[in-house]
Amino acid sequence: MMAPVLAQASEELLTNPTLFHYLFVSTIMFSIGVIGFLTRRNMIIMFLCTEMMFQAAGIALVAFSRYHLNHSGEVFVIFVLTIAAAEAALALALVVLLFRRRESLDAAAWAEMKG
Amino acid sequence: MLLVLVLWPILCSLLIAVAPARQARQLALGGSLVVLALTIVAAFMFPWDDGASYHSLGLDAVPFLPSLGVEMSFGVDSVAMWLIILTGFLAPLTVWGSFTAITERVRTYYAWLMALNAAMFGVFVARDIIFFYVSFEFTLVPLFILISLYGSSNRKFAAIKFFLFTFLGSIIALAGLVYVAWKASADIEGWTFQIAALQEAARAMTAREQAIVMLAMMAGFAVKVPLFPVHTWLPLAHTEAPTAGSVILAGVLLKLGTYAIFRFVLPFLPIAVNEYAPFVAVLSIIGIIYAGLICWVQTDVKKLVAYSSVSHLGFCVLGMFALNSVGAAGSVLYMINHGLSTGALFFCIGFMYERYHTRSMEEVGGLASRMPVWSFFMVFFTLASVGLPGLNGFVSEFMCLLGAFQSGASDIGAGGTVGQLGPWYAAIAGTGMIVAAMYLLIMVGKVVFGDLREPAGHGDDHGSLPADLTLREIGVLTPLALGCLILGVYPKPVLDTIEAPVAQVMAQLEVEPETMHAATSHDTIVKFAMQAGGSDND
Amino acid sequence: MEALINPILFYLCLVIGGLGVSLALPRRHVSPQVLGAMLAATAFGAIFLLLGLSTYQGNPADLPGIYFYVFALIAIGASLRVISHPRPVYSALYFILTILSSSVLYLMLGAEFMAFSLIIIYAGAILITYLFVIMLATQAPQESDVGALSEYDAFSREPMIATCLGFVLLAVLSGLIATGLTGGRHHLPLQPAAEARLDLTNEMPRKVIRELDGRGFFSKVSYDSGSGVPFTRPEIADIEVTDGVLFLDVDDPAAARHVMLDEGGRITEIIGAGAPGANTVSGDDRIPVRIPASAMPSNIDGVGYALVAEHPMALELAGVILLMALLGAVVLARKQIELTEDEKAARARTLGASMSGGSS
Amino acid sequence: MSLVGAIGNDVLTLAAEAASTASGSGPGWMAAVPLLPLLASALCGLCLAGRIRSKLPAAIVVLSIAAAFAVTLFGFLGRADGAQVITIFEWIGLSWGSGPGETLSADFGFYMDGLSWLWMLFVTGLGSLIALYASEYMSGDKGYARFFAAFALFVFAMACLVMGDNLVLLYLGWEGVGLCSYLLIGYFYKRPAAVAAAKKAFIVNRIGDLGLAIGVFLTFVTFGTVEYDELFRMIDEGVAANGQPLEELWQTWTIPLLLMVGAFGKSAQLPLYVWLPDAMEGPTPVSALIHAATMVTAGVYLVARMFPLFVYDGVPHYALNTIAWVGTLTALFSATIGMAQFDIKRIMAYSTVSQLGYMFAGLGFLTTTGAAFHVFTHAFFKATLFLCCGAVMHGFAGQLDLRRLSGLIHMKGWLIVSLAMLVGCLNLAGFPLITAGYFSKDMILSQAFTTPDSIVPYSSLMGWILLITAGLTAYYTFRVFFRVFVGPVEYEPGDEVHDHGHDDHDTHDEHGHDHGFHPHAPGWAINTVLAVLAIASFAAIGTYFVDKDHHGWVGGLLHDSSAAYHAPAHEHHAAAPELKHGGVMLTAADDHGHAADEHAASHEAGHDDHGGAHAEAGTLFGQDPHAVMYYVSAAFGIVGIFIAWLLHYAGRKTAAKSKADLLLPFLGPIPTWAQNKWYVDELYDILFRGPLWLISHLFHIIDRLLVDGIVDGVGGIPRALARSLRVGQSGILQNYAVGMAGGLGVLLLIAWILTVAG
Repeated sequence: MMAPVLAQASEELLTNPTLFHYLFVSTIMFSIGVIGFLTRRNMIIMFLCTEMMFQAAGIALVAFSRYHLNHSGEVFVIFVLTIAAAEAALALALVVLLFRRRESLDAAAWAEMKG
Repeated sequence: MLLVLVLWPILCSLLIAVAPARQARQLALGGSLVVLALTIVAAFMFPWDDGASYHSLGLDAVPFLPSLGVEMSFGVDSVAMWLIILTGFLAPLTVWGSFTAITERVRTYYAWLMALNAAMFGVFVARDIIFFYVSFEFTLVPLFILISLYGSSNRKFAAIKFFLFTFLGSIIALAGLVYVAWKASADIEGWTFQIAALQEAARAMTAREQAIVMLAMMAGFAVKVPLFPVHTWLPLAHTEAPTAGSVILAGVLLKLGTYAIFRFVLPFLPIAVNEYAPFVAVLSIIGIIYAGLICWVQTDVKKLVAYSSVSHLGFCVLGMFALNSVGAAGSVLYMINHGLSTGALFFCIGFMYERYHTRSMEEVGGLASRMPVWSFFMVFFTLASVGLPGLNGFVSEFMCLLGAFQSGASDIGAGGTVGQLGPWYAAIAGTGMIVAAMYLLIMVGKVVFGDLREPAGHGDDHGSLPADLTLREIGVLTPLALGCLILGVYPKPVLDTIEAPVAQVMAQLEVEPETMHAATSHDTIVKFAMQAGGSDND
Repeated sequence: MEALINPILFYLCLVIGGLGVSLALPRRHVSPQVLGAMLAATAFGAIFLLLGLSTYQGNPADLPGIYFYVFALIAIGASLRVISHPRPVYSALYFILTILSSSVLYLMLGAEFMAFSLIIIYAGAILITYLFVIMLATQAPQESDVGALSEYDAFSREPMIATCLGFVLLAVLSGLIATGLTGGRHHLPLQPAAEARLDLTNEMPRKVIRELDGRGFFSKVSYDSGSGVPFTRPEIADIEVTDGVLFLDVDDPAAARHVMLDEGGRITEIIGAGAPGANTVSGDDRIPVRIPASAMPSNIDGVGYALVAEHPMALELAGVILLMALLGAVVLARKQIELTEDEKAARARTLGASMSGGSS
Repeated sequence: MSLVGAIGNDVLTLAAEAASTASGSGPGWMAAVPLLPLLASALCGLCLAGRIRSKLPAAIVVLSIAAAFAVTLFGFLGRADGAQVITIFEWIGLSWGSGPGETLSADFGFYMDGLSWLWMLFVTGLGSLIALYASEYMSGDKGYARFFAAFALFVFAMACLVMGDNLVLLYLGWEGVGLCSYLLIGYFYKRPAAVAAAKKAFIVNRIGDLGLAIGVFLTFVTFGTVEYDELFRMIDEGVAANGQPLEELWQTWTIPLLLMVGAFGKSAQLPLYVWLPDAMEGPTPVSALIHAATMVTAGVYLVARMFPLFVYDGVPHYALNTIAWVGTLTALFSATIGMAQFDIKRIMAYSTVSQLGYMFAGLGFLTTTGAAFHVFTHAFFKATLFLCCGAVMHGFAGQLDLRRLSGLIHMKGWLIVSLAMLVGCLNLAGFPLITAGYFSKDMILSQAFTTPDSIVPYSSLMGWILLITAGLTAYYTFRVFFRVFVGPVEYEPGDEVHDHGHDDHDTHDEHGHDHGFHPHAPGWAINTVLAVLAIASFAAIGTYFVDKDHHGWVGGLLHDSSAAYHAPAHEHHAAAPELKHGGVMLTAADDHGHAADEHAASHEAGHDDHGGAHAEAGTLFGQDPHAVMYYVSAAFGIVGIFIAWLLHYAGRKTAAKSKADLLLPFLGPIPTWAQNKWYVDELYDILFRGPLWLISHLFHIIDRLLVDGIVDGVGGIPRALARSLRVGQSGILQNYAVGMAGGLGVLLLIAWILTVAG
């Protein structure tokens, strides 16, 4: 019973933000994620930043879903969550592995691909 | 029938690939003999009286991607038929000739050899450019593998260079062909890749378009031929390739280039061809003399013959760009003749190499006393290659030069014809005859005659091989020698039958530029495309 | 774009915001993080203020919902802190804050299910994993400097370039969204979420039936709403749900209609009741009945339906991906080579040597 | 070679069929003339493959060539007047229209007129004799069958050359004889000199062949045909219409010049003569047949055959003048070399070149009869000379140095050889009255003085040069004879005991090495052939005195052929009645090669006013050259012989030394130069071979470095590009991410700009 009530409330109180508002929030979050990914050296933070970009995408998806009045966007967020979870599992396993090898979380410690 | 001709070698190839390695040789020989038989059957089915038009000898086309208008359509005229006969003729010989040379990875070898045959047949029977181009390019794959697996010391580099060089050229040629196809498909729904439709479209193009398309096509086909500045892959590939690879390379693969020029460049782009014929001719003349002179300083016999191929095909291209019947017929004849004589020379060198494991004229020489039979064949084919009258090389070389001479000489006398070249071209190219005599006789003089010279440790011991040729090797060379002789003494069957298609192509070259622009050939394109689409019915 | 926000001001704010973000990132020596944070906050606040003002067109009712701005700013602020906090643990915690505020935004968008699952999955599961790994993969601090940061946490790589890039991306993206996607419409109001769900009723008649059954819709006996006189309900042969309307198929429509009117809409509300000859006009002997609000599909219904009915393949694939990730994580985390301590030491020495050799 | 046999049989049947269906124009069985030798060649090939070591190949070849001779003789006796065209089968045929000149047709067919009959008679006749000689000469050699296969093939090719009814078939024969020459010169393939000589012969010939080929092309392009029949008809029509074969001028001189180059190559004239002396590396029968009697005269044949192109309306243009000069100079030049040589076979080779020069000079002086007659007589006596040299070589294990042999006539079994040699030498030296060579040379010499300068400029100057050359010829000829065949008996064996492999019958044991060496006197076959040839050399005089109307039998034959010289029409105001003579011929066929004693009597109708022409023509000592020449040339010949006698016979005690050596100090370096052939080979090396060799190497380097370098360079571009891009590949994850994000930004920016713009 909680959800419909909240939904109702949100509809009544907060109809004003347009799609653009949400997309703008999403964009800012995404850009911050990009900045973080590019600039932080800790691999875990970098992954956190990718999660943040996922999150930004999620906001946009849900906003579009609402705008178009169907649920596909939300479904996509579920998939994004799935991927995020899978990524967290794998990436963190990798981080642990790498950390074991070099005793460091610095992304620059792994520059074997240098041409 | 033509489909069978293409499919059978593929089938053989697959069979060899899965059969036990012990039986690969027998299978390959049997399969290639069937190829020969099929070729002969096709030759008998072919209506030689009507050599100028295309006959499918059975199934016309197999739809492939109907939505894109792509279908494998078949058809040969007498020129293609002769080249098919040449290919089929060489097929068992190449297999038989490699029995002792190839002892490892036998299955791979013969399987790819058969696949190569299929690809070559594909080129000659194709009546649409997709099928043509796929076959044209597919020839690279088997040869690449043959060279890179079974070649000599520098085989990897040679294979890669051969592949990339010719591939790059063909890609450019494809661009030209596709441009024409695009033009041809402008007024119909979907696409057409039929050569007949494309021809109409190409002929309707402006002079400028034709020039660009010709440049693109020549970029691909000239590399294959190979014409002067883009020939350097050939000596390397020849030197490194196994014997059968060299034979097929010289025998048929180089002809794909000249055949494609004959089939596409000449009838498609009459304005550009007429405009740039002197330029191409100059390139081929440079090739004739330049490659000939380079031959002179070679010490590697195989490289020498490879360079001589460059020189010889210069005559072929020269004849073709004489743009008259004599030149073109000579050129077509040259394709067949060069395939026989140079292919045989490569066989001879291969047999020598199997015994001495060197191709250097410094190390081996005077073999006449050690290998008289081999020497006989070597001298015979060398003389055929020199263009001695009575052997095959002469007629075609003579006609190519005569064609170049006649070309554009109609003001001189009754024997002159249309064309853009002239006596000077033939006169300068003719010096190539002298150069050819020089280097080939020097080679024979060193290798065959003179004092016996053998590399150290190679006295009478050639492994399992006797000093002179075995019956098998004689059996490989004899049909080639017979072919050389018959075509030299009596080339009339070939000349008679290629007269009509050559005349047709020549007639297509004589279109006036003004009339070409005036006539909108869109209707014809549509007509052709519709015919092509509905060709299953007829 | 002009209709939404003044571009010059917008870009000016972006520049300031960018400057603030770049200052807020951890740096080696002097790290004016507070200043940067303030700058960034000012800039983003100004942008949102401008956005809000642009939406305001004189009608106070049009003032944007305050919750959106509050939580949007919280989300952005927290995400800024994620990338600027030198300690990974705090970063992760701030990320949880980001997620929480985003889930509020989800709620405002009517995606209740996603909002809660986001909190459960992200904040509850994934981020906890992150925290574990952060704990696991941090060198044990020495006694002497407990508060010391790792070298790779203490300062960031090329913060200016990264920030520039990020804000250029931001400017371009938002410009593109503002200009391109609006297609001339400056306001993209979000419709009431309930409208979307009417068609879903077609797909889930059982829910409607269950709800109606709970109200005694299918009982044989009913009673008059006014007098309380019981009477027999007509037997319903069949029902059909079409776009939020329930059609009843009865033997005697007139009688049934009468009965249902008598009930006074307690159980069902006949659409178009009172209109004379409502059902004769249509010539339809079915009775259209409004579906009760409680029987309308909820957000979860919608998401579930979309997930299962519209994207089953993707769902399967997601499952496979998760399984693969599971296996992958197992394989990766497994210890590859069993080494004795001595061997490890030797290996570590050679590794160190090769690293120092490689880095030079 | 078995294949050759099979083909030969096929062709023979084909020919037989063709012959049975041949319509009218000539007997199809003439095909046997070329095809019998071809068949023989194929059979020899079979013998070679079958490793038959008997004399079977020789028998086959001798019989087949003799049969070909018989067929030729039979056909000759039964020939019709004028030219006969015999088509055997179609060889090359291609047409691209129906108009004139739009068909290239070259049949395997024969064009038989006096010229071809004459040539075929001595080719097959001499061929069978020399084959017989070779059957003994070559006996015991390992390559016996190979030799005869090539020998018979040569006769086939020569027959194609001479009998062919079109220029392409002539070209086939032309190259074919070149091939056989190549194979036979290089017969002793283990000897590097032989291989080199063979190569040289072929390549130098190829230079001439190119000229010929282009000449053929130009002929075809100009006239639209390569068949003699039609060609001559068109030339005659052209001459009738324009006064020259063509309206345009440049081809009228270009075609003959090109053909001339071909003729010079094959007949070893001045710039291209260098191969012939070297060709003596081949077995002597080959030298006799190919390099003296037949093949080298192909050039003369070509010019004579295409004579209507060289002379129109009785006036030669400068191709023929060039021929005259080149012939004259070649005669002198090679005579000077011949004087200084010591190898008797080489002397004979230079004399051949010299005599060929005479023939060309004869052609240049418009006496085709003289040239052909000289060809004819020369064929016999030069064959005799060569075969004698061969016998000497055979008997003395390859010894040919005249300083190491002497007095052969006194040795047992060498009488016939010596006498035959004497006959040959007398002929070559032009000993008066009793030798055919005297008459044939005379015919040319007197014509040199007869021909007016207005027709052939400076002809008398050339005549004097040729006269002097005749003296030189007599000198060096008899130098050989006096040094080798008479005088004190002395000999040294050569070094080729093994090459001939004297392992047959009884002579084997007698031949040791230097010690205990006994000369191997020639057997019956050699002696018979020499005797027959010597007699034939004399008998050839007879042909000079038959058919007086045309100055000898040869003249009679040529009168019937394309080589007939037509006197200038403008000098004969009575040309009109001559038009009907022979139908196509403008003026009466005649030679100016008159002999003095028949001078007054033998002129045919329409030439009665030749007095005027002769007044214009040159004189010698104020007399009619024809009359005077007998004495003058006899004098030169006898003086030459006398000097030879003086220097090389009189008082000579040893083989190595003679009085001629006393003269050496007075001559300075000239004898050395002459002995070294005036360094022409070296000059050619420097002028042609060297630069060409350098260019070849240059090209090779260019090909490897520049052309291939560009190719590899193009291939290297991606590599270089990759190397420069490699810098960006830092391996650091975030740098890649920057690229990604930046790329995304740029893409979006573009999209935005496009959106705003659109």
